[in-house]
Amino acid sequence: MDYEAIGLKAGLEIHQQLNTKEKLFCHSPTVIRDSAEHTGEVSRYLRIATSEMGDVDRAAKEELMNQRLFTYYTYDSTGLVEIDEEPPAPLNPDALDVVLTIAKMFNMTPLPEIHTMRKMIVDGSATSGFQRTALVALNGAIEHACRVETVAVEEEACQRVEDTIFSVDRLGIPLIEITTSPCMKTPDEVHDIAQYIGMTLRSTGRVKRGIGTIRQDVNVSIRDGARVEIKGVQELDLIAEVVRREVQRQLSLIAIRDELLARNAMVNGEVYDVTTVFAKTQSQVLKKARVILGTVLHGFNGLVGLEIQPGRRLGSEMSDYAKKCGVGGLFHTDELPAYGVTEEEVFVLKETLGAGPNDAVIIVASTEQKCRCAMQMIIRRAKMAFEGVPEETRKMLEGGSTAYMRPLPGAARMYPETDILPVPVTKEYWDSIATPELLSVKAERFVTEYGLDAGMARQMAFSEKLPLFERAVSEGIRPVFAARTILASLKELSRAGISPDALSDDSIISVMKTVEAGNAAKEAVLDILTACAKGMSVSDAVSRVAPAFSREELQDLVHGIVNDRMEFIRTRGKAALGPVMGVVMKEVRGRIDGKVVSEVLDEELGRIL
Amino acid sequence: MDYEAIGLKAGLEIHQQLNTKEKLFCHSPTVIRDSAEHTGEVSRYLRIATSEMGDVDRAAKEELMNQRLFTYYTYDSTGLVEIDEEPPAPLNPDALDVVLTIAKMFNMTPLPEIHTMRKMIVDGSATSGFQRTALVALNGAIEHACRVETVAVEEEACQRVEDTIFSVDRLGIPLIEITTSPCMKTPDEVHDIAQYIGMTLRSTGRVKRGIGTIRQDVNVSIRDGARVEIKGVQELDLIAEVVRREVQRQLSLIAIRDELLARNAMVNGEVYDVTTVFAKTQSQVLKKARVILGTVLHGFNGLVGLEIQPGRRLGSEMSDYAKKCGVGGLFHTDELPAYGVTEEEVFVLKETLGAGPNDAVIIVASTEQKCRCAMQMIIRRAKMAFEGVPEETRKMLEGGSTAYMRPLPGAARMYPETDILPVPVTKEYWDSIATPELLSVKAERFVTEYGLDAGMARQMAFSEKLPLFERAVSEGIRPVFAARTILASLKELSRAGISPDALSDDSIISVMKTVEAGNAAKEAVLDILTACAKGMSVSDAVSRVAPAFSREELQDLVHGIVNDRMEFIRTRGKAALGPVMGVVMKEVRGRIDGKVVSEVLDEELGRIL
Amino acid sequence: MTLNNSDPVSVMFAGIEMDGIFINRSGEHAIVKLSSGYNICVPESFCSPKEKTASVEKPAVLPLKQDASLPLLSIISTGGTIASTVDYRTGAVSSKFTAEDILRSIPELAGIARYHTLQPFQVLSENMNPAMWQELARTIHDEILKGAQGIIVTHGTDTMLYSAAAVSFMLSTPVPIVFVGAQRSADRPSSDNAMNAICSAQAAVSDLGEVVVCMHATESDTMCALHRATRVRKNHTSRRDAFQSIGREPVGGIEYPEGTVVLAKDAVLRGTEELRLSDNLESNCGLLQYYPGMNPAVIDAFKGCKGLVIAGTGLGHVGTDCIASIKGLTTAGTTVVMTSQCQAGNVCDRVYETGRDLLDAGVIEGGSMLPEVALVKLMWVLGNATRKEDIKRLMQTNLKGELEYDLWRCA
Amino acid sequence: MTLNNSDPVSVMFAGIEMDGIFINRSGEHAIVKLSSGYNICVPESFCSPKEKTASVEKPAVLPLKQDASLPLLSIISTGGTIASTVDYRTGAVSSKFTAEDILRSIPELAGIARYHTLQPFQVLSENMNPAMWQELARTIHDEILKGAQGIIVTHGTDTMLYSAAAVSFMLSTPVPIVFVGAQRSADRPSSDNAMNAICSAQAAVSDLGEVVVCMHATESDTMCALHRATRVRKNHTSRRDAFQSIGREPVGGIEYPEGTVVLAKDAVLRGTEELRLSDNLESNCGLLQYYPGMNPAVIDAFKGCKGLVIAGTGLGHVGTDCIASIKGLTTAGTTVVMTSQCQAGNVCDRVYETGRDLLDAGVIEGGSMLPEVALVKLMWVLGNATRKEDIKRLMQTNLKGELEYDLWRCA
Repeated sequence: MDYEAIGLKAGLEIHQQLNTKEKLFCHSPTVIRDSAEHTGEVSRYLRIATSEMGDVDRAAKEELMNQRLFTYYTYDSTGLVEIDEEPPAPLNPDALDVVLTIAKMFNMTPLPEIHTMRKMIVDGSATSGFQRTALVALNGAIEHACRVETVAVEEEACQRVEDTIFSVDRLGIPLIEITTSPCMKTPDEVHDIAQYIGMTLRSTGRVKRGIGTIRQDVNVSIRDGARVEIKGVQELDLIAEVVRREVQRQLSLIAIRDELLARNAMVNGEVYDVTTVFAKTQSQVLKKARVILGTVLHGFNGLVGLEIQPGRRLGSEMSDYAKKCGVGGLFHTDELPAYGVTEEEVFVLKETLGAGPNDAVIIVASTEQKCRCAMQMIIRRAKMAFEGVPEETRKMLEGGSTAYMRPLPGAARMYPETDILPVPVTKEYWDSIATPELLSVKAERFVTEYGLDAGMARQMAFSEKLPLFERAVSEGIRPVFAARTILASLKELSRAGISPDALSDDSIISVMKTVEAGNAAKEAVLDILTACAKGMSVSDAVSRVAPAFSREELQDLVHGIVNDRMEFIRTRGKAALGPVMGVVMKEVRGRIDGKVVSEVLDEELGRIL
Repeated sequence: MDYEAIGLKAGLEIHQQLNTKEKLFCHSPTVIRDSAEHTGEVSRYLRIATSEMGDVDRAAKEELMNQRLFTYYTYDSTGLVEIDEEPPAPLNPDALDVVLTIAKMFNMTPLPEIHTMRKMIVDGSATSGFQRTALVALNGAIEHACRVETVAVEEEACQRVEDTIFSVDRLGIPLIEITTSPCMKTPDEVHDIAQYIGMTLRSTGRVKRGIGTIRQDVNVSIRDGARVEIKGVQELDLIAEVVRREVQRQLSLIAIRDELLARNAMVNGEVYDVTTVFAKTQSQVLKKARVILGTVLHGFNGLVGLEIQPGRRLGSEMSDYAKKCGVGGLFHTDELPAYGVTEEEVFVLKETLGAGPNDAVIIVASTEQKCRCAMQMIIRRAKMAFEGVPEETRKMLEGGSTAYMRPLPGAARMYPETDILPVPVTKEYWDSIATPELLSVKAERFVTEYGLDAGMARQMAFSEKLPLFERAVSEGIRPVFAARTILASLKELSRAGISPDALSDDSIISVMKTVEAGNAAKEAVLDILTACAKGMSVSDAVSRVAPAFSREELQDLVHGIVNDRMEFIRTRGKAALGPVMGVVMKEVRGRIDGKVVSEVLDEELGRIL
Repeated sequence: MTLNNSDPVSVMFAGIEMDGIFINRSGEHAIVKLSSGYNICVPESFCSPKEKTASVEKPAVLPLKQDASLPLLSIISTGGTIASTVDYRTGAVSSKFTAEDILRSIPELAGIARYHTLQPFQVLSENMNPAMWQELARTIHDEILKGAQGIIVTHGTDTMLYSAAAVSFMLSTPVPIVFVGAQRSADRPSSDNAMNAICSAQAAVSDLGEVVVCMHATESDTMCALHRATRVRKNHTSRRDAFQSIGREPVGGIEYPEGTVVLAKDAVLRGTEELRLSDNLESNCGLLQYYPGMNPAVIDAFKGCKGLVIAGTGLGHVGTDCIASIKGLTTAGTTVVMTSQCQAGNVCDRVYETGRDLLDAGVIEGGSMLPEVALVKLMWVLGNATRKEDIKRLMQTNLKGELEYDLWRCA
Repeated sequence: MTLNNSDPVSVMFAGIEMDGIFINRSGEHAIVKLSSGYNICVPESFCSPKEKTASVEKPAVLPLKQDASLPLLSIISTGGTIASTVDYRTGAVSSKFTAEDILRSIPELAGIARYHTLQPFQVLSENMNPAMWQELARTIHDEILKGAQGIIVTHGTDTMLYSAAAVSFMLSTPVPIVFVGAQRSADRPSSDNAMNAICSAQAAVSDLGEVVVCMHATESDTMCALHRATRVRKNHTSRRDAFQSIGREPVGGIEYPEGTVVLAKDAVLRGTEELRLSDNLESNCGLLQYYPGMNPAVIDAFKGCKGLVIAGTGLGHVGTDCIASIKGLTTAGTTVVMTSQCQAGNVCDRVYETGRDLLDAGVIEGGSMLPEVALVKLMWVLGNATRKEDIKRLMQTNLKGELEYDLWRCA
C-alpha cells in the first residue's frame, strides 16, 4: 500500500503510569489491589452543576432523579482524598520531577507555572466527578522529525469492578500524557514512534511496568477520510496493524460512498412493523422479540455486507450504533437467509416492504421502544455512508479491528482546580534536572564496554531487572555472568511458576558473589536461586542444594572412583579421562567447579599411569 | 398460744420505694421497664478488694478466674450512673425530704450531717459492687410503745432477669429503710405495727404504691429459740401468719432437740456409697444419678419426717442446706418407701448401713462431687438439731412457711462513699418540714366533716386516688358524690380490664362537674368514664353515651307516653305514677336526672287527673 | 493594549502559536485558557490580542414558577454557598443565591416548598461573631413573624455549631430552624451541597420545632442527620459526616433521595414553643483549654472579661497552680464555668480534691455542656441576668437541650 | 482527752447510747463508725472514749515469690493507683504500690511477668508538667537499660495522653511502654483498674515496640484497646472506654480474660527502634482554641512564648482580625502551629483565603496532629532544633505516628 499516496496521517496519545511511591494528589501508595480485599465502600451520586443557561424542564428533572448511585470500594491502602472526603495534597513533587525529566528528554519547553485543571467526568470513574490534569511542557522533538505537542501530568481514574461499582485503588496514580502531532505517515512509523516513546519513558526507570500501565491512543486519517481516534491499544505489537486496518476501513467506506452515489442510492427513513412476517419463524432471536421493525436502504444491496475490515462490515457499523439503544444487534438482507431465517421469510419481507433487487432491508427485534431508537440510529449511520468516513472515537477489538464507541469529544469541560496552588517551575530547577541514558544507548554500551552480545545486551537493558544488573556490575560481578544469571533466573522462575518478586535483589547478588568466590559452582546457580525463591536463605540454599565440596573431599572421591576402575584406566590410559570425568561429575555437579575436577582427576591419573 | 409465755420477740425492717421523679443518685426517672424493652447491655466482672491480710493462694486465684461475668440490661430511661460509668449525682434532695418528713412523723432525731456509705454487695445486683446507704435519723416512737431505731435512705438494687442477667431500671430508685426495735410480742402486733408504719408512709403521698414497692423483713425469736430474719414479706396479710409459723417452727425444733437428747441420738458423720443398692431401682431420680451416697442419723427415726411448719419437716431444712451444693434434694427413710423406691430397697439400704429401728438414713443422688458437698451440709444441719434453732436468714414461701436462705449477715462491709459530699441537715430545714395528716386521721375527718360513711371514708383515704378526691372537693364537687364516683369508677374500670391510668384526673373532674351542673345524669357517670378511658374526650363521651336531654324534650316524650296510656292513668289515678315513671326512665335513663323526670311526669299527670 | 478577562488572545510560546482566551494575570504572567481547555501560565508579553468573534447571543432564560400550594420556607444565607454555576468557557465558578438560581441548580427543591431568600450579610464562617448571631436571630424572628413555616440557614461549616447554638438560646421557635452547609465545594459534581440542601428543606417542612444542623450522616449519599444545635460538634476537618451529636443520638434523620424524615422520641415538635426573641448577648467572654504546664498568666489574660469557660481535664480539673488565677477572676467579677476537654460526659468537681478547690474558688460546674456551647450560653446568660445566683442557676438549668437535666442544687 | 482515729467511743445521741469507733472530725463534729458499719456525724462532745479491747494480733503475711522464669517488667507509678485495699473496720481506703501489694490485689499479674516497681514522684494527673515528663522519660530509659522487657506506667487518666505523647517523642524504645489508668476508682468492686492492669501487663510482654495507652475498649469487661500514644484522646469524662484513637484504629487489642494480644498491621514491633533518650523540651509553649468573636488580645497574651499551637476552626482557620496578632507572634520569633478543633482530619490552609493569609503570616500547618499532641511535639522540637526551617521540617515530619505521613514541601 502506498500510504503517502492515500495521505495517511497518524498521531499518538500515550498514557503511562508513573512509578512514584505516592499518588499524584495524596499520600496513598500507588498499588493496585484485588477488589475482593476492599475494606469499605461508599455510595455517591454525581451531578453536573448547571450552566447559567440551564433550565429545569421535566426531562432534566427526570434525569436528575434517575441518577445512578455509584459504589466505590476502598482499601486499607487508600485514604480520604480518593473518596473526595479531603482536599487534595499539593501536586506530588516526585511525579512532577518524572514528567519534567521526560519533557527534557524530548527537548520540550516547560511552562513557568503548572496550573492544575479539573476535567469533568461523570461516568462514575472519578469520585470527585472530575479528573485532575495539568499541562507541564510544550513542543518537543522525537527522531524521524516527529513532534511531541504536549506533555501533561494527570491522575488515573477508578477501575470499574462491574456496572456501577468502582475500585479506588487505581484512582490518583500519576500518569504522564504525551501527545504527538499527526506526524506519522505509515503504520510502521506509528509502531516505531510508539516504541521509541515507550523506550524513552522506561529509560527514566521511574515508570510502572506491566499490563495496563501504558495505553496508546492512535489518531488516524487519510485524504478524503476523517479523523478517527482509536482508544486503549495496550499491545505495541498490534499498533501498526490497527493503523493498517483503519486505513483499509476508511478506503472501503470511501469506495462504498462512491458506489452509493453511482447507484443513486437513497435512505428515506421509513420504518415498518414487520412482526407478522415472522409470526411462525424458527429464528430464536426473532421468536423472543415483542416487536420487529424494518427499513429499506435503497440501492444498498451487497454493500451492507461488504467487508471493510477483517470481520467488520458496513452492517457492523450500523449495528454498533443500534446497540447504543440496548438492542443486541440487527439482521440485514445481505446476510440472509441465515440464523434460522428462511429464504421464504426473506422473500415475504422484501415483498412486504416493496424492496427491489438493488435494495437492502435491515430489521431489528426487541421491545417497541428499543426498536424505534435503534432504527433511528441505523438510519443515521446509513445516511453517513454517503459522506464516507464519520469522525469517531473507536475502541480496539481483538486482532486490531475497531468498533464505534462515541463521537469525538467536544470542547472539554475544564475548569481550574482551586484546591491546588500553581507550582512554579524555576529555571534553576529545570536546569538541575538530569536526563537519563536512553535504554537503546545503554544496550550499545553493554556490547562495547561489557562484552555482552547484542541480543543479551538489549534484553538486559530493556529488562525490569536492569537496576539489579547495574548494581551487580558496580559491586564487581563480571557483567556477562551477571547478565546471564539474571536473565536465566527470571526465565527459570517464570517456568517454575514462581513470582520474580519472591527473590530479592540482595539474594541474587549474594548468590552471584558466592559463585564468583568459588564457594558454589556456576552450574548450581539456578537451583540455588529457585530454592531461595521458595523461602530458603542464601546460605541454607547453598549448603543444601550445592553443599561446598572441598578439594580434599574431591580427591578422596576421585581416588575411590579411580581405584574401582583401575583396569579400565590402565587399559585406556589418558583416554580414560573423559569417561571417568563423567562418572565423577555425576557425583559432584554443581558442588565444585568442573575445572577443579578436571585438575584433580588429571593428577590422580598421572599418579597411576 | 400464749406468746408472752414463750417469750416471742419480733422486729421489723421495712423497705419502701419513694415516689420521687428522679433516682437517688442520678437524674434517671424512677420507672420500672419491661426487660424486653432494653436498648443495650454491658457485661462486667466484680472483684472484692483484698484486705491487708489477703494472701494469694491457689484457691483464691482460681476463684478470681472463675468469677462470673454479669450482664446488665440498659434502657433509654437509664443513664451512665446506673452502669457505674459516671460519678453519682449529689443525694437527691427530694428523696431526703421525704425521708426526713417520715422521720419527723415518728418523732425521730435527724443526724446533723448525712454521710453516704457503700455497702458491699457482689452478687451482681449492684453494678458498682455496692449499695449506697445513709443513716438519716435515729430513735423514734410508734404507737403501742414500739420504737423505730433508725431510718436510712438507700438505693434499690437491680432486678434479676435470670441467672447472671440483671436489669438496671430499678437500680437507684430511692428506698426508705425503717428498722424497729424487737418490740412486738404477738403475731397480730407485728401485723398492726407493719400496717401502721405502711399507713404512715403512705400518708406522705410521696411513696410508690403497688406490688414490689414495699418489702417487710421480720426478725423473730422465742425464748430458747434464736433470732431468725425472714426476708421479703410482700403481703401485709401474711405477716402474722409468717410469725405464727416461725414460732411453731422454733417450738418444734426445740421439741426435736429435747427428744434427740432423750434418745441419746448421735450423728457420726460417716458417709457411704450406696449406689449398688439401687442398681435396679425404678426410681427415676435415683436411676439418673451417677452416685448415691447415704449416711445414718442414729436415733433420728421419725423425727426427720416430723412436720415443724405446714409443709415443712426437719428433712426439708436439711434439704435446703443440701441444695446449696446444687443437688435437687434428698430422700430420708421417714418418707420411704415412696417416689419409686421399694420397701425391699429400703430394707437393703438400712441393712447395708447397719441402721437400727431408731435410726434414720438420708440418701442423696447426683454427681460424686455434689453428693459429697451435700452430705457435709446435711450432717452439719443434723448436728445443729441438737442445739435447737439455728440463727438464719430465711425466705418466705407461698402460704407463710419459710426456707433457709443463708446465715445471718456478719458485720457489714461498709465504707464511705467518697463521691458524695455529706449533706448537712440544718435546724432551719428540719423545722421547716411539715408533717402530713395521717391517713387514719383523714378518714375520721371525712366522716365528720364530709359526711362519708366510715367504710367509704377509710377506702377513700387509703386509696391511691386520694389526691384526686381532695382536689375534687377543693373544686367544689360534693364530697359524697366525688368519693362514690371515684371509688366506683376505679372498680368499674378494673372490672372492664382497663388500666386506671387510662383515665386522667382532669377527665374525672370534668365529668363530675358536668353532672353537678345538670348536663348529664348521675346514672351515666360510669358509662361516660368508661368511654373516656377508651380514648373519647369528655364532651364526646357525654354527648354520645348520654346526650343531653332537655326538659322540653322530656315534656314531649312524657306527653306522648301519657297519651298512649290515658285509660290506664285515668283508671289508676296518682297510683299510675310509678308504672309510667318506669316506662319513661327506660327511655331516658342516664340522659336526664330522675328527679326531673319525676317532676315533669307529676306535672303532666296533674294536668290530666 | 491591556488584556481583559475573556479577551481572545494568540500566545507564542515554545516556538508555537496557540489560540486561547485571557483569564487573568499573576505577577508578570498571564493565565490563558487554551482551546483544549487547559489553563497555561506564560509571560504576558507573549500574548497578543485577537479580534473578538461576534458573541453568541444567550438564549432567553425561562422564568421559574414556585408552587403556591406548598409551604413557605425562608432560606437565609450567611455566606455559605448552596448553589454554584460554572462558566465552562472561562472556568469561573460563581455562587448563586436568588430563589430562582437555587431552584435551577437544585430542581428537587421545587417539589418540597416555596422559598423566600435573604442574605443579611455575607462572611466567611470563621469571621462570624456574636453581633452577627444577633442579626441572624432577628432576621429569623422576622421571617417567622411574616409567615415562614420553616427556616433554612446556609452557613459555612467552620463555626456553624456556635451560630446554631446562639440562635437556640436567643430564639424560642414554633417552626424548625435548619442550619445547613457543605463540606465539599458546590462547584464539584460530588459536592454534598445539593443533598444537604434537599434534606434541610425536608426537615424545614417536617414536624420538628427546634434548631438543628442538617448534614450528611455517613460518607455515603444515603442519609442526612439532624443534630440538636446545642449537642453538635464538627469532628472532622473535611469529611461529609463531620458533624456528630455528642452524648446523645441525633434528633432526626432524613433518608435520601426518598426524603423520609424520622424524628427521635425526644425531638421538640413544631408548635411546642411560642415565638420569642431574647437577643441580648454579652460578647466579652472567652474560652480556654487547660494543658499541663499552663502558665497561670494565660488565665490572667482574661481579666476584664465578663465570663470565661474553661475546658479542663477529665471531670473538670486544672493544675493546682492555676487555681489562684481563677479565684482572682471570680473575685474580680468574672463568671467562670468549668467544662471538659473530653467533650462527652459530665463535669463533676465533687469527686477529687482539685475539683473541690475549684468549687471553692467560685467555679460553676458546666455539667455535660460542650465547651463551645457553654461559651455561647454564657454570653446569653450574662446578657440576660446579673445576679450571681441567677447566673449560676441558668447555667445549670437545661434550657435548650445543652444539658441532659437541670443540675441539683442541694439543700 | 483527744480522740484519735480508731479509738473506741460511746456516743450518746437522740437519747440512746451507741458503740462505735472514732474516725475523724469535721469542724465541731465527730465522724463515728457504728458497729452496724454506718458512719454518723455527731457533735464531738457527745462522744466519750471507751476502753480499748485488746487488739487482735494480725496474722503473719506470707511473703510472695515472683516466678523467675517470667519476663521482667517495670511498673512506674506517677500517682495513679493500680491497687487499693479497704480497711473494713474504719472504711479507710489506702492505695498500694509495692510489687507485693499489687500482686496481692491483682493475683493474675503473677502469672504474666516479674515486676520491679518505682515511684519517681506522686502527683494528681492534672498537676503533671513538662519537667515531670522528662523525669518520667529518664526513669523509663534507666529501667530499659537495666533490663526491663516492658514498661507499665500507671497514670491518672486526665493528662495521660499528654504524658504518653511526651514520652513517645523523647524516647526511642525497643520495648513496649504501656500507659494505664482507671476511670473508676480502685476501691470499688466494679473498678476497671484490675482488668486494665492485667491487660497492660499482657501488652508489656507482647511483640509491641512503641508507646501506647491501654484502657477498656468498650463499656464491658471483655476487651482492652491499645492506642498509639500520639493518636489518642480522652473523649469522655468518666466512661471506661473514654480513650479513643482519633483518625486511625487502635494499634492493638487484648481480649479479657483470655489475654490474647492482637496487633494492627502497622503496629511498631519490639526491637524495631533502638533505645535512645532525647529529653530536651522547651516548656514555654501554649495551646489556644479559636472561637468566634475572640479578642485578638488573647493571642497577644502568648507573646514571649517560644511556641503556640492554635486549634483553629475547620481546616485550620481563625477570624481575619486575629491574623495580625499571629503575625506579631511569628515576627517576634514564636513558632505558631495550626491544628483543628475538629480533632480528626487534616489541616489544609491552601484551600481558603483565610488559610492562605495564615500561611503568609508564617503559620505552620500541623497536618492531622491532635492539638494536644502538637503542643507536646512543639515543646520537643523547640528543645531540639533552632533553625526555622528545621523546626518546620520536624513539625511536618511524621516522627512517632502523630502524622499519617511526612507532609510534602513542594519544589
